[in-house]
Order: sequence, then structure tokens, then C-alpha cells
Amino acid sequence: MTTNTPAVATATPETQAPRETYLNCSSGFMSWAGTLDHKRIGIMYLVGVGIAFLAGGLFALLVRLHLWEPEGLLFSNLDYNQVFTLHGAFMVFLFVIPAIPGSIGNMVLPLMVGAKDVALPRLNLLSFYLWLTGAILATLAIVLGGFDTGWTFYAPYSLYTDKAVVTIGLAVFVLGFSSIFTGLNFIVTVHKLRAPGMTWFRMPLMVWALYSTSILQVLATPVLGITVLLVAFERLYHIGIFDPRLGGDPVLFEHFFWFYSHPAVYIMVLPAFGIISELVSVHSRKPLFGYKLIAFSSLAIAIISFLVWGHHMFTSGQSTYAMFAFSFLTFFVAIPTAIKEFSWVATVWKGSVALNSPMLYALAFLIIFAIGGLTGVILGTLNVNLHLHDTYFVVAHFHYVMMGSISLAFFAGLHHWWPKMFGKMYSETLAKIACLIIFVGFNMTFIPQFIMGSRGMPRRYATYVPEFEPFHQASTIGAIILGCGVALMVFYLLQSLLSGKKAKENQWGGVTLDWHTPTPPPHLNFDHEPKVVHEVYDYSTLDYESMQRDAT
Amino acid sequence: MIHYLIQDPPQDPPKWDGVPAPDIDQFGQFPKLASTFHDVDGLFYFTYAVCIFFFVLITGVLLYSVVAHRRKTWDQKPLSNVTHNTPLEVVWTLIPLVLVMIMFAWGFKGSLDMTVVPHEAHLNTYKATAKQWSWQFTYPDGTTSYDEVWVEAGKPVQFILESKDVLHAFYVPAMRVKRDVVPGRYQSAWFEPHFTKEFAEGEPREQTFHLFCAEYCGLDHSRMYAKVHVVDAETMAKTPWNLVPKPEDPIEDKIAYGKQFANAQCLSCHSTNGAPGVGPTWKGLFTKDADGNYVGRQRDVLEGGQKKTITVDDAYILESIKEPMKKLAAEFPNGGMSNFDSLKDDEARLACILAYIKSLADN
Amino acid sequence: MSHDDHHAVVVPAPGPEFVPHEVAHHFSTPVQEFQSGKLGFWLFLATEILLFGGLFAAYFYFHEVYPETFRVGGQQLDWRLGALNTSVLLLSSWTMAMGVRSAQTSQKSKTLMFLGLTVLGAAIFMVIKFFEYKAKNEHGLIVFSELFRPFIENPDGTGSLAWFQDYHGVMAGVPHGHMFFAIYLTMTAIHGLHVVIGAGLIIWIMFGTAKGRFHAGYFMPVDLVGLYWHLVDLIWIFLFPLLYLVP
Amino acid sequence: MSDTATATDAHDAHGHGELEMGHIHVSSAAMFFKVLVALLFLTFITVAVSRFDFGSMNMLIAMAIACVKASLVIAFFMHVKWDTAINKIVFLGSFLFLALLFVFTLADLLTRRLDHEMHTIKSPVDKEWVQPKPQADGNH
Repeated sequence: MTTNTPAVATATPETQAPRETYLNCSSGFMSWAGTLDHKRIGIMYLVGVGIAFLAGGLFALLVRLHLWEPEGLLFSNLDYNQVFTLHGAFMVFLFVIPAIPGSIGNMVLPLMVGAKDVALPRLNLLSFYLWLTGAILATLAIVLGGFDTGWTFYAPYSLYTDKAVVTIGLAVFVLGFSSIFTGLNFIVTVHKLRAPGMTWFRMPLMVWALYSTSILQVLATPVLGITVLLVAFERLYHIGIFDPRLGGDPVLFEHFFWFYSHPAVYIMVLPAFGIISELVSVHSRKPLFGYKLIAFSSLAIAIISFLVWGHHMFTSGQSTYAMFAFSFLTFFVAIPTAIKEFSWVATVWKGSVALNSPMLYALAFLIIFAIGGLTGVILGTLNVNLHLHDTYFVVAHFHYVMMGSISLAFFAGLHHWWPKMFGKMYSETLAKIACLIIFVGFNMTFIPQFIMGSRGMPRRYATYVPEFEPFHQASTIGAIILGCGVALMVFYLLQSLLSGKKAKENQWGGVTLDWHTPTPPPHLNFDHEPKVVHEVYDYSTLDYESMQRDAT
Repeated sequence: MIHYLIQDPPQDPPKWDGVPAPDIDQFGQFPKLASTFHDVDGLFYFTYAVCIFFFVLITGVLLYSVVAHRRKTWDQKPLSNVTHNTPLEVVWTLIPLVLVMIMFAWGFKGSLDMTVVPHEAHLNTYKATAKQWSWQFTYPDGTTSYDEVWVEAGKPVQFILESKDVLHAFYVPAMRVKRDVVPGRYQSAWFEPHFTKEFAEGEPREQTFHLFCAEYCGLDHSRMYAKVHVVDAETMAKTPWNLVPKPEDPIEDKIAYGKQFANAQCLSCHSTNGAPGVGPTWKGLFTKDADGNYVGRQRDVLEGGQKKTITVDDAYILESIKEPMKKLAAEFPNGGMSNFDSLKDDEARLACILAYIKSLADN
Repeated sequence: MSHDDHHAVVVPAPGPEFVPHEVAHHFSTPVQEFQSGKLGFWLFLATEILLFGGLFAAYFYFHEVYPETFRVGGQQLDWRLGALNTSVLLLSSWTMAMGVRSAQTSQKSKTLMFLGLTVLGAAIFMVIKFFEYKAKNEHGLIVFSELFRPFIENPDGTGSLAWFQDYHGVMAGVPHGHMFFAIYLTMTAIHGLHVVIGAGLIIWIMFGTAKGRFHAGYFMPVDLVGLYWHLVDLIWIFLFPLLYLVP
Repeated sequence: MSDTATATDAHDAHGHGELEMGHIHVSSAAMFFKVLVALLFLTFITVAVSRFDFGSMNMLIAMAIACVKASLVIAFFMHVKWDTAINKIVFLGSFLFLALLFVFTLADLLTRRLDHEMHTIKSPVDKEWVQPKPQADGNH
């Protein structure tokens, strides 16, 4: 690969104008609002999903505080139902699905394949504005009376409730198209805009992961779109296909919904896998173990995930035969996922492991994802699922995957590429402390929920049987700790923008193309058109001299 | 309970008041099994053990490498640059594959037991009717009970599940039974109840377990609760659910029964303290005059779209229960009260409810 | 320094009535630009397939549950109008294909003519659709003025829809007679929306053609709108037998 | 990198940014017309066939004809026959995933009937509650 050691890397005289980057090449509101630059769109996404995450997190804290007492501390049942729905809907549709592809993916995917931009920059901007429209509609739905259906909108309750279901359905529809357009863009970019020499098996695994994600986004999301449209039609003019009073079948809704929403789990988690693959390699300074197997397992997960949606419906009244088929297929998702986890651990093995903050977040991911993935196996077994379905065991399991794994991977990626994005470095000490607090708080929140769940505590309960009180209280304390950790993280990241040290050109010693462009990158990403001649993750090409020069 | 500073607290203790916490098994995870579905526990703990093994393995290797191979100088190179090891990769693909196939086969067998209803259970079929937010049970002899159900220990029982409105789920944790209740069709669930403890001499052989609604069904989803009483054949023969006060019984008994019944069935929509609810409040329907007679209030109602004023009396109350859409309280022009079909001819229970409503009258 | 080594790639115009096309800054060749646009659009069409797929799945599902409803319901549609509309759409698909071909061969006036004919086809299709809807409206099968009225539920668990007034007419005796018409309306309305959007896109393309923006060196927008229009045709090819003939 | 690399090379060799028309297949007008005639003929066939009742085969026949028509539109009008491999995979692959949605959803519906025998639950349309009768020849 071309190693463009910047000529101006060392002492820049005070008088010399700073190097032109994508951040300062133009200014003014319209230079951001109308930008076609994938990096600026990535930053806008980052701000957006960050706010959505904090809002969703606030709702989560309210939910946890309410459950401090068996009869509830803060809300009436109606308000509680709305708050947990808001938590779910904000986190799923506004944060977890768009977070990594929209912000980090937008930022690094074109850099990693050596392109000047994503293939369809206008569509990329449209995709962000669709996200924004969706966010505004979701907020509008709160103003219009809220919605209390749970984020799953299960019919027929979502057809009967008098809340603003149509508005939030519209929001989900629009957000779905935002997600589709991001995925579409990435697929085209990967196919058509790779730099010369960037063969498929020289692509970083982050790119493979985002590519697999994109396939899912393009193929699964439209079915969610039509499902929420049908719910809206059902409410507006009663077509009756989901409404049992009119001869419809609520189980059909569940089929449609999970046809999207199971692949959606992998839309959420595959980019996280990509980030972790990058990070364990860079911070262990070692080529990724089993590169091809990881790449193919991403694709395998993408395909298999379309075959298993029925495991969300084991108790719901689908036929016993369908249950058996779905359970059987479900276990095949476990295999590629296990392969990934093993490969990451094997990559760290005998590496040169730097315990800096991105790696700490990645290690936290590896531990938490092990729990999240393994409890998934427990839930995949048919008869155990009949007991655990819709209990706190499921809640804890998917929070281990969504909050513990995906959000931690998002944080890890954010810390990893933060210096690349902004050219500023945050406080490593505070970052390590925050990571520790988040790790402890997270486990304290959700381990009690596993125990409650297997003892029979159903989910979405505003009030509960008193014997679960100690577990709920432990969980609430954990959530508060977790909240403090996140607040600390937000604090030092924002602080770094104001008064952070200047980041190094190659902060962590990465060798993929994203570390071969100046930090922060120029408007067109590369000073010279990159040409790839080395295998991916070939750390023998790491330019130690320039790193040392940079360090002094 | 901050929210009770700004709104009225619930009128009565929750339905689960007085139900003891279930015994927990020796591993601390499940309530003690009160049915015959041993495979759920067996497979759960097998999978659990496998998971713990892999978790310890993964975390152990990870933490060991992080500590042993940590970067001590900034330019330290890795100890090894190995990128793949085919035998190892095959092994760690095949072992999980074999393990998950065992889990699938075991789960398959276990769930077959749970879905194929044995003949004995067919002979002992109950109906469970779910509606927002209460349960109603019909026994093989056609009698009914509300939010409480009695089953006989050692005798397999099948529940045919029916929903009057939205999705619910019939979930008895101690029995390991869960099945969604889907409106528009019947579902079924069966189990063979057992006691989870030894009884002392002379102690009544009866245990009570939780029955939860496990599928989100709206406002009072969390209060959609029923008690499952497992009793011996002797108690069962007395049909404890039929112990409704008769017309000649003292009024206090009827009020007490009516209160209990209303708490289970009515008070999630109607309040007794004047607070606005899903339906009209019961407060002030009657007042007691100086002679101790109950006097009904005047009320605006809609009958067939026509507004008229009537005086509340026994007949109006009974009609409202039997045909809720006939005379709608003017403040609630859309009606929407669910049907209590099973109450239509149940004069004993209706009398109790009436007695309770009247007992709310101000003096 | 970053802008220095970037030259805009320009595709020259084949004649004076055309304008040259400048390739977007992040592509190195027009071929790359063309292939990217096309792959992107094929992906978009794949999402359209799956979007309609949900509706088709619902159709097959309820066709299986209520075969009698679909049989009687299908007889209420006029297969002659359906066949006419199918032919109109197939013809317009052909004019669209010819329009794209004319753009590929830099024949400006022919392109305009074929695109104009395609829009005409769309218009005829919508007019026929309007008369079909009108007939349903008159027969009380889909009463459009009552469409958004609430469902009236009776205390005995039955209820009636305001927009479907044929409970005792031709659909008497079949379970949930409204179901066929609800699915018919939803599918044809969403398809009709696509026809309207497609016609709008074609008109937009016609403006570009008139300005001379599309020629042998650059015809991607014409090609993509053509694909969209063929997809609209493709969906109707399945809708026609399913709604008018099979039930 | 496969496709764009060759394109870049070609571009460099010619020194201009001119689109290589060799990549684009321009179909003949006669061929388009033949396809149109075939489509209209198939429309006639499908209508004609629908006048006869083949019972449960009606759906299969109509869908088979519709599939042939669709293939003609896809292959010729939409140029898929001459398109790049990836575009073919994308578009035709989407039908594969559509098939998954159909197959699993309908398989659930159809096997549910077998289920009802297993549970001896009455049909979902019939909401009448009838107590199952004890069987005289019970197998216990």
C-alpha cells in the first residue's frame, strides 16, 4: 500500500496555515447541511444517533427507577408502558440500527476501500435526512399522545390502542428507507469503488461486515416497511388482515415483523463484529486469525438469519412443525458466531496487546458478547424457550447483545477512530475509567435480570410480584452506575474536541487504508490515489520510524 | 411511590397479595418444578453447563493473553503471526455443531411432550378466557371462576385458551408452561400439576402458584394475574370455586365476595373513589338516605343514540353488566365494556356485585 | 493540494443538440459511474420486489384461508378491463424500452416521442383504474367516501365496516367478504401510486431529453427510469391473474 | 479488483473519458416488437385459459404464464440478459428471498391444520365452545 507519510507531520510553525482537512475545507451551515462528503455525513449521523442514544438511555433509566418498588415508583401503568416503548423504539430504530453503519461506517468504509466517497453521495445525504425525518416523526408521535405498543407493534393491540401508532409507523417506514439507502450505497461502493489492488480478500473485515449488513438492510427492511404500512392501513381503513375481528390473523403480523426484525438483529450486530475484528487486530498488532472464515461467516450469518425468524414465535401459535424447523435452523446461526468469537480470541493470543481504551472496550465486548451469544443458545432450544420466552431472561439476553455488545463495539469504534475523525485525542485515563464503570454497571444491571427471568418474571411489567424486588433493585443500581459511565464518556469525548491533544497521524498503528491518509483526512480522502500492493493486516509494513517521529 | 403523590393509589392490594414466593430449586435459577416437564430443567442446566464451560474457556484464554502478551514497549512485535490453523478451525466448528445438535434433539423431544396433549388431559379440559386484564376459567362441569383456578394434583389438565380482545399469554412459571392466547382461534396448553413440597400431618394439601400474562396486552398487562391452586382430590371434590354466597347468606358475605370479584374483574376500568377511568366510576351511584334505603343517582345515558336521563337502580346495573352497549353513560359515548357472557345467568355472583356497589354508597 | 490532481472527466456530446456530461468527482470513468448507478438501482428494485412481496404473501395467505371469499370476490372484478389494462401497460413497457433504445442511439426526437407515449399509457391505465374503482364504489364493495370511518363493533362480538356495504349482496354467505376487496384495494392502490410516480419520473426525464442531456455517451437516468417502469409492469403481470382471473 | 480495474485501464489507454459503448448492448427494435407480441399473446392465453376451470390447477397455470411473461420483461425489456453478473444476482436473488417469506409463512399456515389434529382444537373460524367428549374407546 502507498504510505503517504505527510510532509508536514512534524513541527508545524505557528504562522503556517493548518493543513486543509474535510473539517475546515469549507464552513458555514450549508457546507454541512448540504454536504455530499461521506465524512461530514458520518459526523452528522454521529451527532444524531448520539442524541437518540442519550434519549433512549434516559428512558431506560426512568424504566429502571420506576421498577424500584413492586408497585412502581414513578409512573402510572399507562405512562410506564409509553416510556418502555419509547426506550425500545428509540434505541432500536434511531440508535442501534443506524448507529454503526451511519456514523462509523460512513466515515471509514470509503477510506478503507480507498474511494473518494461513497458511490452515491446524494443518496447518502438523503439517507441522513430520512433518518432526521424519522427522528422528528418519532418525537412528533410523543407529542401527539405517545405510543404504548412496545417497539414490536404487535397486532391486534397496535390496531386498537388510541395512541399515535400511525405516526410512529410512518417514522419506522421512513427510517427503514434511510437504512435501505445506506446499505445500498455501501454495496455499490464495495463493488465499484475499490482502489486498484484492493481485491475482495484484501478488504478489511469491517468492510466485509458492513457489506453483509447491507445485504440484510436491502433485502429485509422493505418487508418491515410494508408491515408498518399495513398496520397504518389497518388503523385507517381496516383492511382486516391482522385484525381478528375482521377475519385477520395476528400471527401473520408476527411472521412479517420477524422476517425483518430477526435479520435486523444481525443488521445491528454485524457492524459491531466488523469493528471488533479491526480492533483486536490493530491493538494486538497481529493479522486476524482465520480472515476468510470470519469474512464468510459474516455472509453466512446474513443468509441464515433469513431462515430463523420463527424462533421469536415459539409460543405464539405457529404450527408445531414450523417451530421444529425454525429451532433446527436457529442453531446454525450459532456456529458462524462461535467461529468469530474463537477467531478473535486466537488473534489476541500471542499478540502484542496494547491495553489502550479502544482495546479495553473491545475486550469488554468479547466478554459480554460471549454471555449474550451463549444465552442465545439456551433460548434457541425449543422447550426451554417455552419457559423463558417473554421473560426478563430474554430481556437480559438481548441487552447483552444489543446494549452490551453492539453499543460497546460502537464505543470501541468511536474511541478507535475518534482521533482519525477529529484529529483530537481524548483523555486515555478517563476513557479507561469510564470503560470499567460501564462494564461493571452493565453486568450489574443485567445479571439479576437473567435470574429473575428464569424464575418467571415476565417482561414489560409496570408492577411485579414482590419476590423479585431485590433483583430489580440491584438492576436499578447497576443501571445508575452504567448511566454514570456513559455520562463520563460523553464528557471526556466532548472535552477532547475543545481542549484535546492533537492526535498522532497513525494513533494506534493501523495498516489498513484508513490509516494511510492524513489525520483528519482531506476533503477527497487521499492526497494521492491509493494503490494496494500488500495483504490486509500485514503489520510488517507498519512504518515504525514515522510513528516514532510522530510520537516525539 | 412518588406518583401516588399526584394521583390516587390503587384501590386494593394487588391480586397476588398473599401468594407465597415459590420455592427455588437447588441451583437458584428456576422455581421448583410443579409439573412433569423435567426436560425443561434438564436441558436448561445442560446448556447452562456447556455455556459456562465455553465462557470460562473464552474468557480464560482472552484474559491470559491480554496479561501475558501485553505490549510493554511501544514498538513491541507480536510473538506469533499465525493467521490460520485448519485443524483447530475445524475442531472449533465441529464441537459446537455437535453440541447444538444435541440441544436441538433434546429440546425437540421435550417440546413434543409439551405440545402433544395426552388423553387424560383431554378428559380434564378447562377453558381459560383472557381479556384485558383478567382471566376467567370454565371447568369441565361448565362452572366458572375468575382470576383463580383450581387443579388437582397428579391429574393432567388441558387448558383451551381463548382471547376476547388482544394477544395474551398463559404463563405458569412453576409448571414451565407458556402459550400465547391468540384472538380469533383456540390455543391449548396442558400440564400435570404436582406439589413441590411435603405436607405436615393435618396441613391442608394445597399450594398456590403464579399465573402471569406474558404477552404485552396494554394498560394493566402487569396486573393480569391469576392464582393456580393445586389441591388434592378431596378438596377438588368440594368445588371451592363455587363457594359464592347464596341469596339467603348475610349481606356482609355477599359484599366481601363482591368486593373480591370486582377487584379482579371490574376495578381495572371502574374506580370506586371517583377517579376517572376507562369506564364510569362507581362512586356515588347510590346514596343512603336517612332510613337506610339506597337511592340511585340521576344519570344521563345514551340509548340507541338518544340522550335521556334515568335513575340508577338495580335493574339498570344488572342490565349494564349483561348488555353493556344498551345504555351508555353519557360521558363514555363509545362504550367498549367487554362482555361478561358467563355472568348472564349467574344470579348469585350478580347479587354479590350489586351488594358491593351499594355498599359504596355514602351515608 | 488535494484538488490539484483531480480532473473532471467529461463525456463529449455526440452532436450540437446535446450537452456533454461531466462525470461525478468521485468516479474515475463514465463506465464506473454508469455501473454504480445501475447496480444501485437494481438494489432499489430488489427492495421494491420485497415490499410488494409482503402484499403478495398476504394475498396467498388469505387465499388459502378464505378460498370462497376470493372466488366470489374475484368474480366481481371485470376481467375485460383488467385485460385491457394489462395490454396498455405492456404496450407502455414496450414504448419505454424503445425510448431507452432511442436514447442509447442518440435519437432525441424519437426518445421524446416514445417517452410521451409511455406517459400516455400510464394515463390510460389510471383512467381505466378510475372507472373500475368507480364501479366498486357504486356496488358498495368499496365505498370510498366511507373509507376512513371506524369499525363499528357490536356487543355480541360481530361488527361491520363502513366502507364495505355488501354484507347481504353478492358477497353474502362467504366469510369476511371485505377481505378480498381490502387486499384488492391495497395492492392496486400501491401499484397505482407506483404508476403515478413512474409517470412523473418519465416526465422529468423528458425535460432532460429535451435539453439534450441524454445521448449515447450518457443515458443512465433514462435507463433507470425505464427499469422502474418495467418493474411496475412486472408487478401488474402478477396482479392481473391473481385478482381478476384465478380466484 | 475486477470490474473497475479494467475500466480504468481502458480509460487510460484511450486518454479520454469516453464511454465504451461496447459495454452496453443496444437491442434491435425488431426484437422488442417480437417480445411485445409474445407478451400480448400470453395475456390472451392466460385470459382464455381462465375461462376453463382446472380446479386447484388454476392458480398454478396462471402463475406459470405470469412467470413466463415476467421472464420476458426481465430478460429483454429490462436487458437483464445482457447485464453484468452482479446485477443479475441482485435482481434474481431478491426473488429467492421473497420465496423464503412465502414458503415459511405458508408452510406455517398449512401445517397448522395438522396441528389442530394433534391438539384436537376446533377450527379457528368456528368460535363455538364445545366440551370435548370423553371417548368411549379411550386408549388407557
